[in-house]
Amino acid sequence: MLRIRVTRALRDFTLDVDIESDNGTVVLMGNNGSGKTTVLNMVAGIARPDAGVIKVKEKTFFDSEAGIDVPIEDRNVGYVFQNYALFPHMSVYDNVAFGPRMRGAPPGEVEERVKHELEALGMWGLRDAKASRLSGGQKQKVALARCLAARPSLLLMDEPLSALDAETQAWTRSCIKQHIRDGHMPAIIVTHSLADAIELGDMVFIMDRGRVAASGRADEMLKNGSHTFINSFFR
Amino acid sequence: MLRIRVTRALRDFTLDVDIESDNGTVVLMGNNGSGKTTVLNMVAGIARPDAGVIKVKEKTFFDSEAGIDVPIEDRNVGYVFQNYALFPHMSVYDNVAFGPRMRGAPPGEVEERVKHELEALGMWGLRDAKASRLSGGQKQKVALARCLAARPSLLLMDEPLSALDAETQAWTRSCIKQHIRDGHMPAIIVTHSLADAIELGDMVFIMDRGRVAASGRADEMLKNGSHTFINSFFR
Amino acid sequence: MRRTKDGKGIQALAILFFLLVVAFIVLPLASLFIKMEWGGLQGYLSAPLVVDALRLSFLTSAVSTLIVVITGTPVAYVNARFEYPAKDAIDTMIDLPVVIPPAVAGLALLMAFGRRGVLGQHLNALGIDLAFTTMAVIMAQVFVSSPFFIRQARTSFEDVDRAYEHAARTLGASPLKTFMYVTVPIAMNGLVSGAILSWARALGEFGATIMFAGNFEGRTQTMPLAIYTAMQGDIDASILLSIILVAISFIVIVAVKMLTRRGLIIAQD
Amino acid sequence: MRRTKDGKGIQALAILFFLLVVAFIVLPLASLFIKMEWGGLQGYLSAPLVVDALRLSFLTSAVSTLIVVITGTPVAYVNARFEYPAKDAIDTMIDLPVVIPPAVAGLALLMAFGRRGVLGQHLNALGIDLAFTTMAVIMAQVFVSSPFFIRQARTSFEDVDRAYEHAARTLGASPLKTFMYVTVPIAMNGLVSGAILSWARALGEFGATIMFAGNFEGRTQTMPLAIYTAMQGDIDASILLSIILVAISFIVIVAVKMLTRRGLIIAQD
Amino acid sequence: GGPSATPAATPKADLTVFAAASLSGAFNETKAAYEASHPNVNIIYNFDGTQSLRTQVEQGAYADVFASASASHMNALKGEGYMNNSTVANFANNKLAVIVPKDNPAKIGSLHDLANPGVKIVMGTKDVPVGSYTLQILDKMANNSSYGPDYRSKVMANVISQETTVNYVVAKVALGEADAGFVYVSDVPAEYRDKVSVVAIPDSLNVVAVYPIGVLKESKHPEEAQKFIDFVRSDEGKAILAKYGFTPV
Ligand SMILES: Nc1ncnc2c1ncn2[C@@H]1O[C@H](COP(=O)(O)OP(=O)(O)OP(=O)(O)O)[C@@H](O)[C@H]1O
Ligand SMILES: Nc1ncnc2c1ncn2[C@@H]1O[C@H](COP(=O)(O)OP(=O)(O)OP(=O)(O)O)[C@@H](O)[C@H]1O
Ligand code: MOO
Ligand SMILES: [Mg+2]
Ligand SMILES: [Mg+2]
Repeated sequence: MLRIRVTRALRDFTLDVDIESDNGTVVLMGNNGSGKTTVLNMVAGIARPDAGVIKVKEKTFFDSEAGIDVPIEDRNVGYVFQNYALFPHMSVYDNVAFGPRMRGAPPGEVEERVKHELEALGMWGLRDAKASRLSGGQKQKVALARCLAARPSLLLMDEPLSALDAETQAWTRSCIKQHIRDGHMPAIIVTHSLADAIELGDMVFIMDRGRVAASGRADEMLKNGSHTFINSFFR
Repeated sequence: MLRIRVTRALRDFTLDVDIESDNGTVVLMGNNGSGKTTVLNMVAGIARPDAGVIKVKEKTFFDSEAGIDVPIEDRNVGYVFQNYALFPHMSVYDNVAFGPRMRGAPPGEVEERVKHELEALGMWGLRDAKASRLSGGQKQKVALARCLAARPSLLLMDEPLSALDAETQAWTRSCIKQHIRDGHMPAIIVTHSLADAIELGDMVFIMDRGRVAASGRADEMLKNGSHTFINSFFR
Repeated sequence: MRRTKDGKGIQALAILFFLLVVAFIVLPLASLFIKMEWGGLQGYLSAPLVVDALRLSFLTSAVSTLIVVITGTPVAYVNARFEYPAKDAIDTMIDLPVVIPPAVAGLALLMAFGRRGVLGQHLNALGIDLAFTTMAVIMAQVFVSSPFFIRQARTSFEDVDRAYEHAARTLGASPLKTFMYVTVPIAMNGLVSGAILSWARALGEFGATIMFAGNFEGRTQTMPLAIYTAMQGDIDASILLSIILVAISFIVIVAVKMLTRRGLIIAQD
Repeated sequence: MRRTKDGKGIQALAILFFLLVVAFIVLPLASLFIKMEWGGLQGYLSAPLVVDALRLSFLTSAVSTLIVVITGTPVAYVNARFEYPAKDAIDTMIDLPVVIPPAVAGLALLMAFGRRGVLGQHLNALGIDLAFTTMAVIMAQVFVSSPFFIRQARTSFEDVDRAYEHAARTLGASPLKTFMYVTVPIAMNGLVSGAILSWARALGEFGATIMFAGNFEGRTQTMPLAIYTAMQGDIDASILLSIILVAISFIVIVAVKMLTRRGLIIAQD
Repeated sequence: GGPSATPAATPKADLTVFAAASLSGAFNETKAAYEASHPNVNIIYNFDGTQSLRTQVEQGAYADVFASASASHMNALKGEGYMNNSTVANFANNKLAVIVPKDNPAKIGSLHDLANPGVKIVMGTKDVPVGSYTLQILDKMANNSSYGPDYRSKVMANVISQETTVNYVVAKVALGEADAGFVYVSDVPAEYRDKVSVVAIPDSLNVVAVYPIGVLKESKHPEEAQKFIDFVRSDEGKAILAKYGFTPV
């Protein structure tokens, strides 16, 4: 269902990962700077591997040997960026409507989808606010809504709940879970939160300096003591 | 030691808070968009209250009636911004050295302080990297180091650990605690993390739509059940 | 600006410089008005020569600005975003028309597009004559004014964070749509500003026009040429024409700025 | 640029426009070279007239660019960051020198600073004569070229996120130091680009200079004046002088761009 | 197409006349008069400095008539084969005068005063026709006993600017920024009489600036072109030229 085998020379080390997962949601964890965001960027098509293969479901996004490199917009991924990357010149509404509009949804459906996503996250009241004039957590919610409203066939989320208050975090986590289940969407979620990993993850991969240091089924991996990285949550 | 009584009309509601604390570290919690960042901005001098008083230790930063409004740079606050605001054109080193240099520290001391803070956070090896070319968590560490290297007399931290991996979080939390204790610095820390609040907070204030909804000593506040906001952590 | 110890001196200096620059620019403009003999104004404003020249000036400068913006935008974007061999050299070529004295620019255009020109002789064989037509006025204006737009647009595009473009692409926008709906709006501030300067330069263009397009009333005699021709007989007339040109330009530019601010420019925060 | 369905057409169009613009600018420049008779080059390069004019041109344009940058930067910053009454009007005044045909700009300068001028008569009473001096050359250049720098600088300052300035202030930087170490470096890309354009415009300046400073060898005869003077007698000579001017400017601009890129401009990401 | 035998049937012929800038006042009046009596002709002027017009012709500009402010540029065009040489004739003479601002700050009462130290003089460059005539006049004066051999160098030492067009000489004197300037008599029309005073240069020291006119070889309307030239040289045309300070011939 998901196969990422890529290498790329970074400034401080070489990224060389092999991620394979047959079912559900992949959670990427690991130290700061270990390469998690870079992996997501490669899957999205924003960063280009030096070599390797990226396959999602039956679709090959990238294959250096076959010379395949599907353009970003044809990969149909939904990406919640670590720094949100909300369009600063647009309102909250237009940010969330951007994806449906670009993918040619009829106006009625655009509005419906935007409303649905913004209401779910309690942001419908702020739909006319400029995206640059929001609090940190509000921005993150808009980024999530924007991603989900585009109805992607693969979800990429880079610490999507890090700026949310506890209540919203819990609620949003269950929203995401439901989206993934309803849409039968594969998803890759980067997080530093054990709660996210436990709630959302089917497979967990732990990265360290550009390599996968450990991996396994979420429930097994996340038992105390299975890996030093996981241990750090319990110290 | 710390007195913040300010009002200011925001886009969606009026901020009207009264925060008083005699000892140690104040933790600000609350829903997204409730006004936490705005309060920090007012204390730093970046946002201006419509009316009110801000006093830290014996110093009056702002007093609308007395017409006092101390310029930002004379308040000597250290501020970890929610979005870091690292100088994008400078190296990690120069970012961290900026404060000491501006405050006129001799070159030897500048280097010493920069090295000390960066080493504590494991970022000395990346000192020559451009600040814009770091991972999210690395940026947050640099923002922390930059704040601490300036030796401020008041610490303002806006979700300072949100992008850090679990291990770094724990370690950095203890670093901050030590800085506060050693420097007898008052501090205001905004966080969505119960762990931060428990570890760092002496007083906790919970904000809701621009008002203080609850407050009290940290150990008392943070017992399960004392406030609906706190309850949300345990659901 | 809040006041600090060194802040005060610096603030004073900044204000001083500000006033100096404004005074230095406003004083000569004002002198035109002060020293003018206003007698003929009424007559000039309705004289066919002046009306023709004004119409031609605003028409040609509008068209040339449109051409500069449409064709210059891709150039600016390519130079902002892509690397290719000799990019510095090509980027600098684009600036060179600014350095050439306008009459020489007009001569260069004649040598390129005139009837005996490097390219013009072939066009002529096809029955196309460019020199000494209204088209030539526009070409001269495009030649001298394009660097001002392209240079500013390039900087503005460079300053647009690619993260926004990447986000747009993941949301299904093609490169073109990304450019139109994300890159251009974010760079709009600079694009408008470059377009205004480029338009102003086209409007004030004289030397290249008179050489390449000639000084034909109604066809190539723009306001600057009319001003020059009037100078032959009557300095006052030419100053009066200049004042008309400056006054109308002033109104147009202020209007563009106000409209832009309302609709387009993103708020800083 | 990666390829997509509509991407291909658009890419082709962008490349076409790019080539068109480059060709349109390069062809006239190249025609000067093609049609030139190269015989006299050696002689001209060492002729005292040419050497004097080159020296004067580079000296005055360097000084005027320095003045424009130093005094224009505060103006650009004030207009980028502060609101005050009639800001649009004043901001537009600053643009107006671009619209005025240069010879009229020279007249306006004479009317302001000449010995009969609005201000000049008082200076004259103090024994200060500005017109027809090298100082007048510089003033004419500052007048016509300052809008190009100020406008670009303003946009670049506007685009600097205030969060960086606030961060610098919390770290103890005064407003001035914040400006110097944070705002200016982040805006550097645009500032350099504006300075280059402004310098180029000063270097190519003719009409205002000859009107306000006169045409006097060694004192006010810059390259463009030498080129126009030569043009009256010997077109070939004036073309040759133009080529010399263009070639040297080309080298200077490319060099500035390369140096800037190495040291100053922030990398996009 | 060429001229037709039945003028009434021909459409209006556009006659393109390239004329020296100094002729713009006079020729605009000529046009009005000519078109009134020749309804089948539409005159289109291109006024610029003679040198620019010559360059334009050399670079392929189309014109029917060329009216030059100097014999040398006309001769060059003849030599290069652009003119129908047999049609070229002088139609006007011009001469030079010295103008001073109305309030005459340097107190110039006669040509002698131009040599006083500190007088600010403007003139054309040696290559612009008005400048070369000025130099010829100064040479004559230097050879004249009442001015003396060092007159020329004293005047030249007073020159503050050498203009590339005579317009700029007039402008600077009219504004009072220069004390005196050498210009054509035709440059001082009625409009300027309240700004400048004229110090005449006696004919014995003056020069004759000749204005030749002619039809271009490639003219599509050679007959109309010739008729226009004839009109310029007719009594009516001469009267107009005289009004603007030229000496018609
Ligand atoms: N723009 C850039 N240019 C060069 N190097 C970069 C850039 N961004 C990140 N890096 C480096 O690449 C490596 C991987 O970064 P990446 O952003 O993928 O880490 P991450 O695992 O997402 O970390 P975090 O948890 O802090 O977000 C790090 O060493 C980082 O310093
Ligand atoms: N630049 C801005 N312009 C206008 N309104 C703003 C701006 N930034 C934030 N706001 C609004 O002000 C209110 C308070 O925002 P603030 O950033 O202080 O919230 P916060 O408590 O820090 O939230 P978070 O936990 O999401 O960071 C919110 O309603 C927000 O939408
Ligand atoms: O050709 Mo002229 O009439 O000397 O300017
Ligand atoms: Mg990351
Ligand atoms: Mg906040």
